[in-house]
Amino acid sequence: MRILYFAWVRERIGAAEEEVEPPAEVDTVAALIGWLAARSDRHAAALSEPERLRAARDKDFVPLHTPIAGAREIAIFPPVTGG
Amino acid sequence: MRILYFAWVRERIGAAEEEVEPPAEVDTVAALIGWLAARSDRHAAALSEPERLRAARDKDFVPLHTPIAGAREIAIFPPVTGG
Amino acid sequence: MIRVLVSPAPIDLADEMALAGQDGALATFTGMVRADDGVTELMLEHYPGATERALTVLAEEAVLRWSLSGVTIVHRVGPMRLGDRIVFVAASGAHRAEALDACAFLIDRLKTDAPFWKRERVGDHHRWVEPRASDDVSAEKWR
Amino acid sequence: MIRVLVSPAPIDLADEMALAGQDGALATFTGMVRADDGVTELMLEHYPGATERALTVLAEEAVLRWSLSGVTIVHRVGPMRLGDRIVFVAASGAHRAEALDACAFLIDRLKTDAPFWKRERVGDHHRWVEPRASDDVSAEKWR
Repeated sequence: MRILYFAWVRERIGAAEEEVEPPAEVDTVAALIGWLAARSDRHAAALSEPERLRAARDKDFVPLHTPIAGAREIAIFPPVTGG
Repeated sequence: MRILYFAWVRERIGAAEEEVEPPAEVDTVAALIGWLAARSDRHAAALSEPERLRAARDKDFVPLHTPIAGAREIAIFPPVTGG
Repeated sequence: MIRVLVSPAPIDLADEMALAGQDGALATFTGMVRADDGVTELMLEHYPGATERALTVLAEEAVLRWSLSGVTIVHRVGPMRLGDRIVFVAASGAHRAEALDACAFLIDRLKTDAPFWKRERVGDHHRWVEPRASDDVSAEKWR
Repeated sequence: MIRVLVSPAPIDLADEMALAGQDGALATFTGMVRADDGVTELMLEHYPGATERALTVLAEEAVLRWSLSGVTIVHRVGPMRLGDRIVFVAASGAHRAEALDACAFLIDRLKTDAPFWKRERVGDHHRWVEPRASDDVSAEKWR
């Protein structure tokens, strides 16, 4: 599964993307964020406040309780600020 | 007193402006319109339905019951259709 | 900055957009001649002097109601062809909601408050455009 | 006609206005980089692929809600300087109220529904722009 990071999430983690294989019990975007946060101090610094994060599943914006089964790409990022 | 006509009022009268000296009892725009309508058949054709007319006094838009004493220029025209 | 222009010259959008302001948010409205019911030409008559005064009053009212850095009202007069621009209004400021509201205000009120009259040509005939009740309703919103 | 473009190239207003439609009424909104609190540069990051998809969904929603002949959404990405245009949206149609409403809808919803992130440079530092609660309120109006 491909994980993409944007904006300050990307900066804090120090990478724009990574490939991961979460275990089966990591079944939602929220669970995935918790699981990713345990990978390193940098991940923890970026992902420890899920209420500040938003996500997309295969380029569709989704709530954090969305299942990730079958997803090829999950993006994690702060609230958007375009326009 | 200078009278200006615009749009179909101007076309029906056949003139864009004229100088007139209404008598003292012609004291409002509405009275002026009635007085002008009596000047010719063309004036009558243009001015016989005051509810279809609007007016300006010295370039300010005013209701037809506005006094004309002291005015230098009265304009008479249909409702506007710009933009 | 207020810019009011009434002129028979074609409206240059690039120039007007550049003049209209660089302050964060710029909302514009452009009205063009369209082929309603076989219309082939439009003639815009106006009341010289009174028109510019009415448009300036309108621009000043927008500046009083909203926090704006610029207001532009450009209206073409004289003969026009299909697709020609009749009117361009713009409002610029720091915040988009104010620019958008002011822009809608300017065009809604211009329709009822400025001395312009449209005459359409259809084939060999011409006819004066009738005012629309919906224009009065739109202008009334802002009073 | 729907036109969606996400590009690092400067936005050419004259081109965009000409493409945006000739159908009676054209409403546009342009957002520019402004010097808030000493900002000297803006960087726009986005989510390639997802951005274009989100903007297309937005344009299609506008076409479903209002009677329009054209919708344009152009958003610049990458580094920008003061005064540069960040975004241009346009809605054109036969009637001004629909064009004006659709234009406001497009920019209000773009602010909350498309994956862009702004990073400001102030002196030697940079900071990510925080979302504003007022943007959520403006977008909510249209739901």
